[in-house]
Amino acid sequence: MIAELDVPEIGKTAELFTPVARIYGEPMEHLPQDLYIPPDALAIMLDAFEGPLDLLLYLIRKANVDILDIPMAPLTRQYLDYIESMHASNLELAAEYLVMAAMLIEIKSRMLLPRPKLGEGDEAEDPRAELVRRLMEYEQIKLAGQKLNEMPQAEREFFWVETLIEKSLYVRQPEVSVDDLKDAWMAVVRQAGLKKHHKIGREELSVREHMGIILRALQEKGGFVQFETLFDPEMGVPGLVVHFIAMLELGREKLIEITQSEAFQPIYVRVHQGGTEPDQESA
Amino acid sequence: MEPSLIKRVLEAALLAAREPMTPSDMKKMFDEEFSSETLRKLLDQLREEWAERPVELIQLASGWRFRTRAEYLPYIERLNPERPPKYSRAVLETLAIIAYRQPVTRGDIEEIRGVAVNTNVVKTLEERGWIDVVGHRDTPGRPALFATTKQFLDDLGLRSVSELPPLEQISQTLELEQ
Amino acid sequence: MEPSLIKRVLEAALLAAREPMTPSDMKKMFDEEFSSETLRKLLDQLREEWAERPVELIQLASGWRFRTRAEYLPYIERLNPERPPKYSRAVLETLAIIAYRQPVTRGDIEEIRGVAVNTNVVKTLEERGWIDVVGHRDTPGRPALFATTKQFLDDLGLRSVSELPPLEQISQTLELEQ
Repeated sequence: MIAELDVPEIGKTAELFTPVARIYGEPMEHLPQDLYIPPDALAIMLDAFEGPLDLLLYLIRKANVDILDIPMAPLTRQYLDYIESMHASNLELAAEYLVMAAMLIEIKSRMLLPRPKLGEGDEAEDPRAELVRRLMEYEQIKLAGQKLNEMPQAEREFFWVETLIEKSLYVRQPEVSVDDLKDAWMAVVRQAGLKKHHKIGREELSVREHMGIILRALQEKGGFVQFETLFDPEMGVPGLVVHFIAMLELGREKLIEITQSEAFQPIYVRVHQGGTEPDQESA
Repeated sequence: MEPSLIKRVLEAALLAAREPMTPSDMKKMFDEEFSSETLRKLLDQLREEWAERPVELIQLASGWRFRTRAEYLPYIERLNPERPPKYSRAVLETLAIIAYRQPVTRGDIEEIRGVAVNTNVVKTLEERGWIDVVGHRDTPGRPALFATTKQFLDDLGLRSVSELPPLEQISQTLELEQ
Repeated sequence: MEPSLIKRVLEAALLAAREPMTPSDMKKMFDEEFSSETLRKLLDQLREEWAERPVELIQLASGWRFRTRAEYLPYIERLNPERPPKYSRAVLETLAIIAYRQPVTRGDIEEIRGVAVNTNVVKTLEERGWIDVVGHRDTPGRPALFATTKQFLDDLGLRSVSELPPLEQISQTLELEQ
């Protein structure tokens, strides 16, 4: 430890004891002036301190003494001066300050007594140890609180990005599954008792799809085309056959007309009675 | 102050804004004065810079704000899914009839369902792009013939209508039920 | 789905997010499954892409979120003079004790600070959503145990309590304050 401590008599002012401490090896002759705070500043001071530990820490730090080797006498004296003047100024003093005063006096008096030897090797516990531990822990937390305050904080030092979501821009469409469709169809069939549909097979369904494809193609091409143009070799043989059956079915249902002026002449397909425009609205 | 820095400040503020920002809000952030034209030019540049990004800078009645582009909303929607809307029975049955019996007229649908077809039902399906008019039947009134579209197949994950559950299977199920 | 599209979707969602997004939120937006590593890689790429821009993607206790960079504060703060209050030393010290020593009881806090804990101090922190009761100590009176919340870490831009600044080594003698 670097500080040498001289415990002065109680009641002497700070100037009377020398050296107070050694700072970095240099003896310290006087406690700094600012250890003394004028009474009129007390109200402000009391607000400024977060409690007795804070006040003690202030006194110790201002005096620049080793926290592990606190000069108990001057510290206690200073502390008592403080709360005495606070009391005198009729300031409401938290009970903690008085408890601390009692503790300081107790430590100081214990230090005046010879320390009892414990077992061999064991060093006698310094009466100040507990106070020092608490002071150090408090100081750590005090500094941590300051650091927390300095950290960038959301909506204070930085801001969250939040772009606009306009829900109306996205209308969610109902989803329909193949099973929904099957169920709906079964319901229709059940209600209508349309037994005749039971015989309609898989191929028939392809035919019906191709009927739609032909009508759509016919419509896109102006309602009147050459037979061949409705067939796409890419459909493959089964596709072409279904397509052809669909064509015949459309003829049978009188949805299209298939015409040929004479043998070996081009075959034409047109929308039935193709006078009118096929895409005219009808609802 | 560099125009590029002004632009970055505007960008940061607009990205973090909870409400549309007015030009006078924006000017408040800077010591120096600059004209509304200058500000406007910077905002236009900013909008350009964001043209290829998933959010866009837009001008609303009450000011400027970054907005998530509509094409990303379907993904974001999944984070807080609302109950998916459902089609009514009338819509589903009409769709089923068009799918299984195409091409059909409105009259065909009414005959099979035994009730009149509401115009809205057909319109719903047309607007969804699932059915369209592929021709007209040569009967009085030349009624429109409806069929399902390629969009319908895509949306249901089908390659062709023939991939719908075959009707035999349906009728068997029906017979078993009876 | 193209990784570049996944990245754009993530970007759009993160820019629009009202709170930090967890990896499982992010995965919810896509049909396909992908590993946490893939996701992490995409997020790292995104962070890279934004490295030179005025907002940054950061990882917080409860997920990922974009925030404005600190250097834009002087401009943006002029928009809204009303911002979270500066806390008193009593609040800050209480917060520090809870943050560094959690979980702690009110008695622990009083022990360290050497003064009674004002109810308002705890209430202030609770209302801010920065601390909450995580249990009770099994001692007479079963005092409540306080700990910091994810919200606290999020608001400070941290992933975990271990990212808090380390407690200072207390010097035995303080350097002379000039």
